[in-house]
Amino acid sequence: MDVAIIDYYANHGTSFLHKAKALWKVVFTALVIASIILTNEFYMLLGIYITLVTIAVWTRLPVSRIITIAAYPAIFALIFAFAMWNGSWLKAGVIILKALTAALTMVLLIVTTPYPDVFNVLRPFLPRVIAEGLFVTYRSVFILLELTDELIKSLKVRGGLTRRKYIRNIRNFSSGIGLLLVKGFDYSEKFYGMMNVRGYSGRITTQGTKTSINRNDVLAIALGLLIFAITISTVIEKRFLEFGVYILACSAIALVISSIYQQFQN
Amino acid sequence: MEELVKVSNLKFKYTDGTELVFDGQEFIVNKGERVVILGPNGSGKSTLLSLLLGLLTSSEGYINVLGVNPAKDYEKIRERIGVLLQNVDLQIIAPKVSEDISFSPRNYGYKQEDIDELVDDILIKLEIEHLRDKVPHYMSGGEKAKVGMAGALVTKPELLILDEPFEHIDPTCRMELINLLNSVNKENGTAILLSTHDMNTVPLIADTVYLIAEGGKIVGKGTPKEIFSEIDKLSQCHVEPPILGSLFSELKKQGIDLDVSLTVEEAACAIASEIVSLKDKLGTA
Amino acid sequence: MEELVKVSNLKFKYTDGTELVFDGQEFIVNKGERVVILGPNGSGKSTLLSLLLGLLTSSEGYINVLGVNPAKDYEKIRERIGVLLQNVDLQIIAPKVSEDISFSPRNYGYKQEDIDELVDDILIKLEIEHLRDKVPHYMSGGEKAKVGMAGALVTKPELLILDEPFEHIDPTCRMELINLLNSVNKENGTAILLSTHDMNTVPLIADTVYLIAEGGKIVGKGTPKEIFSEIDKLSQCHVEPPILGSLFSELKKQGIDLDVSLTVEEAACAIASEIVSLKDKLGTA
Amino acid sequence: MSHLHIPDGVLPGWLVMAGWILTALILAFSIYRTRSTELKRKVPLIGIISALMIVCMTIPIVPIAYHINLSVIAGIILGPAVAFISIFIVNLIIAMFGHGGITVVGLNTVVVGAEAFIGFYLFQLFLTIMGRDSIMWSSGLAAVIALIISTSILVGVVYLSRIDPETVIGIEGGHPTEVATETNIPSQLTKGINIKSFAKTILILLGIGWLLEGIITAFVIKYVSRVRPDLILPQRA
Ligand SMILES: Nc1ncnc2c1ncn2[C@@H]1O[C@H](COP(=O)(O)OP(=O)(O)OP(=O)(O)O)[C@@H](O)[C@H]1O
Ligand SMILES: Nc1ncnc2c1ncn2[C@@H]1O[C@H](COP(=O)(O)OP(=O)(O)OP(=O)(O)O)[C@@H](O)[C@H]1O
Ligand SMILES: [Mg+2]
Ligand SMILES: [Mg+2]
Repeated sequence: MDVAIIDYYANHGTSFLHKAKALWKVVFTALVIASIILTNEFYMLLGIYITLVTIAVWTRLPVSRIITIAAYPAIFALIFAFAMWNGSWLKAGVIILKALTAALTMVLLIVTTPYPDVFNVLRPFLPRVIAEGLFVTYRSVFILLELTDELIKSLKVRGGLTRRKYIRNIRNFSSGIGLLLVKGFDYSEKFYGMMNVRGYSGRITTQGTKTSINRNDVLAIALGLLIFAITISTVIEKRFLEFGVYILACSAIALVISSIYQQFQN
Repeated sequence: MEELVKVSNLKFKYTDGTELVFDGQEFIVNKGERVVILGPNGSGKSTLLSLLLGLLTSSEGYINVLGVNPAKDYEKIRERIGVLLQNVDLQIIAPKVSEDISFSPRNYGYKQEDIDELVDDILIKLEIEHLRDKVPHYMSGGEKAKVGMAGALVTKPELLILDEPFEHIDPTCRMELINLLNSVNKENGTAILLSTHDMNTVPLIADTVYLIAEGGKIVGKGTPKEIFSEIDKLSQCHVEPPILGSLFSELKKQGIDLDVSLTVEEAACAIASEIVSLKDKLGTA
Repeated sequence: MEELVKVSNLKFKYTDGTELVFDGQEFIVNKGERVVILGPNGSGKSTLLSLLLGLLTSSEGYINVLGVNPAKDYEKIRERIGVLLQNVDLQIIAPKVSEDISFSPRNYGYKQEDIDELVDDILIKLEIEHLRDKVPHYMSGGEKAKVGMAGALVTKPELLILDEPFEHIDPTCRMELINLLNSVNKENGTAILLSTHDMNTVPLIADTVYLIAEGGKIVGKGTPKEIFSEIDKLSQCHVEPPILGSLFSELKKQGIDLDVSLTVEEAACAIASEIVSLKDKLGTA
Repeated sequence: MSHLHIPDGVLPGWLVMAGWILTALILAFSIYRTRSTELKRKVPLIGIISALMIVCMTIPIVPIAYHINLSVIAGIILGPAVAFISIFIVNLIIAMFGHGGITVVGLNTVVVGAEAFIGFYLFQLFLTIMGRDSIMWSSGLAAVIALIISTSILVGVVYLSRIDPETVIGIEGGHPTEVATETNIPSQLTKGINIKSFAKTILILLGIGWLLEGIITAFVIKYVSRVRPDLILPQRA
């Protein structure tokens, strides 16, 4: 989970998904997540996963990086799958794919949408402390990342992190975390004080101006609805699952074409 | 003259026991005045500014900012004050430059059109329109300082409070900021209160200088020239006079008594005219 | 002369694509030499120092520090290098001053008696014995700088690398640090490599100055006097000459051509002797 | 990885919902309780502790999934109520970053929140028993025990997921037979999680994590108590 890289992608991308409004991307995400929860079909999940990878290609961000970022929960899913092991590879595959697909959905949202925009959408549903907490946390993360970077440099040049001296290293590292905590606290306190000095009354970002829905928004919603519709139809009517192979094939073809096109563009 | 800020015999104690007492004389900022606070590390400059901003609450003494006690009623006056803190990073709040600059007016409930206009104005004024859509943590120190400044100036405050605004900033950028502050001061009559360690910029930006000694005591007040000619007081406060000040006092020691000038141009003029007049005399002699 | 540091045509690329190329000429620090790096914000000073400390790995070019490639073998030479990074706050790691100063020798596996002796020595040398049992968190900026310096000097390194050590520090304290560095340099023959924005201190601390332009290019090398007389190169790098440099070039413009001197005493002497000699002539004429 | 992030799609819907409801209730209670003690002043602390937890997750100590969690530190410094808010924030954010499931933020918050809760009270208990000088032992032990208990809760949650045979693990839909014929999964194999092997797996995997987290917690709390004791001890007020 490389927060800095993700944030950089979200803020520097140029794709249609970057340009779509946060609200509609959240709707897209919700639709896809709902689909993932509803279906238990390996081929369906694989189809969704491949579709998401295709969309990742469209974001014009480093796809392998995004997939790696989203692969993290697979490790936990693996543990669960292992615990549930009963000889069925397909079942283990379903568990892992569910985790992978859900994670990729979230990561797609977060690499194309600056985090504060996402939480601005959620804001109306959250109590004020949590909304403020989310925000101060976001800023604190970047303050801390910078401090951490410097701290690790200091530890290295002062011999605090030496190969093969594990106990010493853990000890020094813990001191470092303590230092981060104490320094970070001073910083957040100042930051929060400054918010109030600058007149904070609950509006950190601009309220989404009620502009009309644009092309990018429509595309995002359409994609979400498409995935949801296909999934729900297979859940309601099992016979549609016979088309599973075609769905899979379609998504695979889309992925190949998109990749080639993207390659061509570069 | 209207007093925007007045502090006398103010006391403050940090939780670890460090006590600061701002006494000795009153500390006053008048309407439209440019005031600089000088003092060594740890003398309490930042603490004093935090007290003025209602971020800390004094235990004793008199403090008045724009007619109210900031510890209680800062909210009433905050629209009239612009602030730039020592660590700019901690004051850029919103995730995008334009949103950050509009932070204060938005929270004060200005109308959207007015906000847009104010933001445009200030971006143009500071020549940072190209930064409009940037994300703060991807900007350089100098850029951040300018954005912070824009956020402080956007509501056209009567009083600008700046804590070491020139740190981290390379000399070229520093001159730009100084010129900017001076023009804001002249055009809008904004009073400026800032703290700094950089003696050499003081003559360029100060009408009045306050000298603070360790522990917070206010030991001197005057124009830059007055303050910088009291060498003993300065050294008592561990404050070194600016280089040109030292140069002139060194010259005086060597028997050459020129008018103290604190900017390069003035100083060069003073020295040159002395030499030229001597040469002239030599020529005529 | 023995070369402690040698860098040529070094390239480094940050993950976000920012590329720095330290070419133009070789960058060398000799044994016992005091080298200052000057350059505008973002020119790559800190990056270069990080490369020397093995904190970053260059993609191309030659780099050698004390006979090894720091990216690979920094552990072999770390005992011989003392470091003070830009943000002292995060370099003082332990919760007590004496513990922090003994941090490096402890990690290098020194014996406890030796450590105690080294710590005592350095505390005395820097005149900060009174800080021994303090908690660094509550110390003033100047005190922290000194403690950081003590931590860097405690193992008596051959090479001292300092990234903007004078930021945040008041002028008196700055002078103390400069004197300290100079005395360490003289007594132990420690080479000093530092970066700074503060032009006015450069003449006091530098044997050699390297000038870095945006992007990392090394555009100048010379003694302070040499570097500061190349006004056009300086302005190309957004580096302002120190005040006395500007004064002399201003005087030159007005037809008075004196030898450039960059310390107050020398400058005063130069000007005074000019005036006095004129007066003498006038007297004899 | 001293604690397990439940991923999406593993647990049945009713359990996931229960997690959300429980979290919502505890959050409401926490906010209600802390309102009196100046919640506003706590926001910077919440921010920094949450951020620290997130940042520590980005520093892998041992490659791959091993990272520390700091939930007990959060509990000790923030107190259980505020720590719960902070942990909710962390889980929400890391879920957005694809790090744990988004649907199971509720359950994950309950599990990690329990660590903070138990850690806080055990720490206070040990401190009173062993005295103020035992701050390292108290915090370290509190951390280890809290982690063991929270992991047991997790195992319990997973065990619960087997209770309703209709929704076995949510792996197959409502029509097991049809699914089975479609995808050729022999239906007798879909019995859900083997709780014993699950418990064994995570106990082995997490044991080292607990120890590491215990040691780090001890050192960090010791450090903070020496530099900013006010952040730790007057908390009970
Ligand atoms: N949060 C704090 N807790 C305890 N003591 C503090 C705190 N902040 C500052 N101090 C102490 O109060 C004194 C005044 O600090 P202050 O930051 O106001 O000085 P300053 O004049 O701004 O110094 P500088 O020039 O370094 O910015 C110093 O002795 C400092 O150590
Ligand atoms: N971690 C990083 N990731 C990406 N770019 C970076 C990073 N650190 C520095 N840079 C960029 O590299 C360039 C050189 O930075 P560096 O910090 O070395 O400059 P500097 O000369 O030390 O500047 P300053 O005088 O402000 O300290 C800058 O353009 C900066 O934005
Ligand atoms: Mg200050
Ligand atoms: Mg630097």
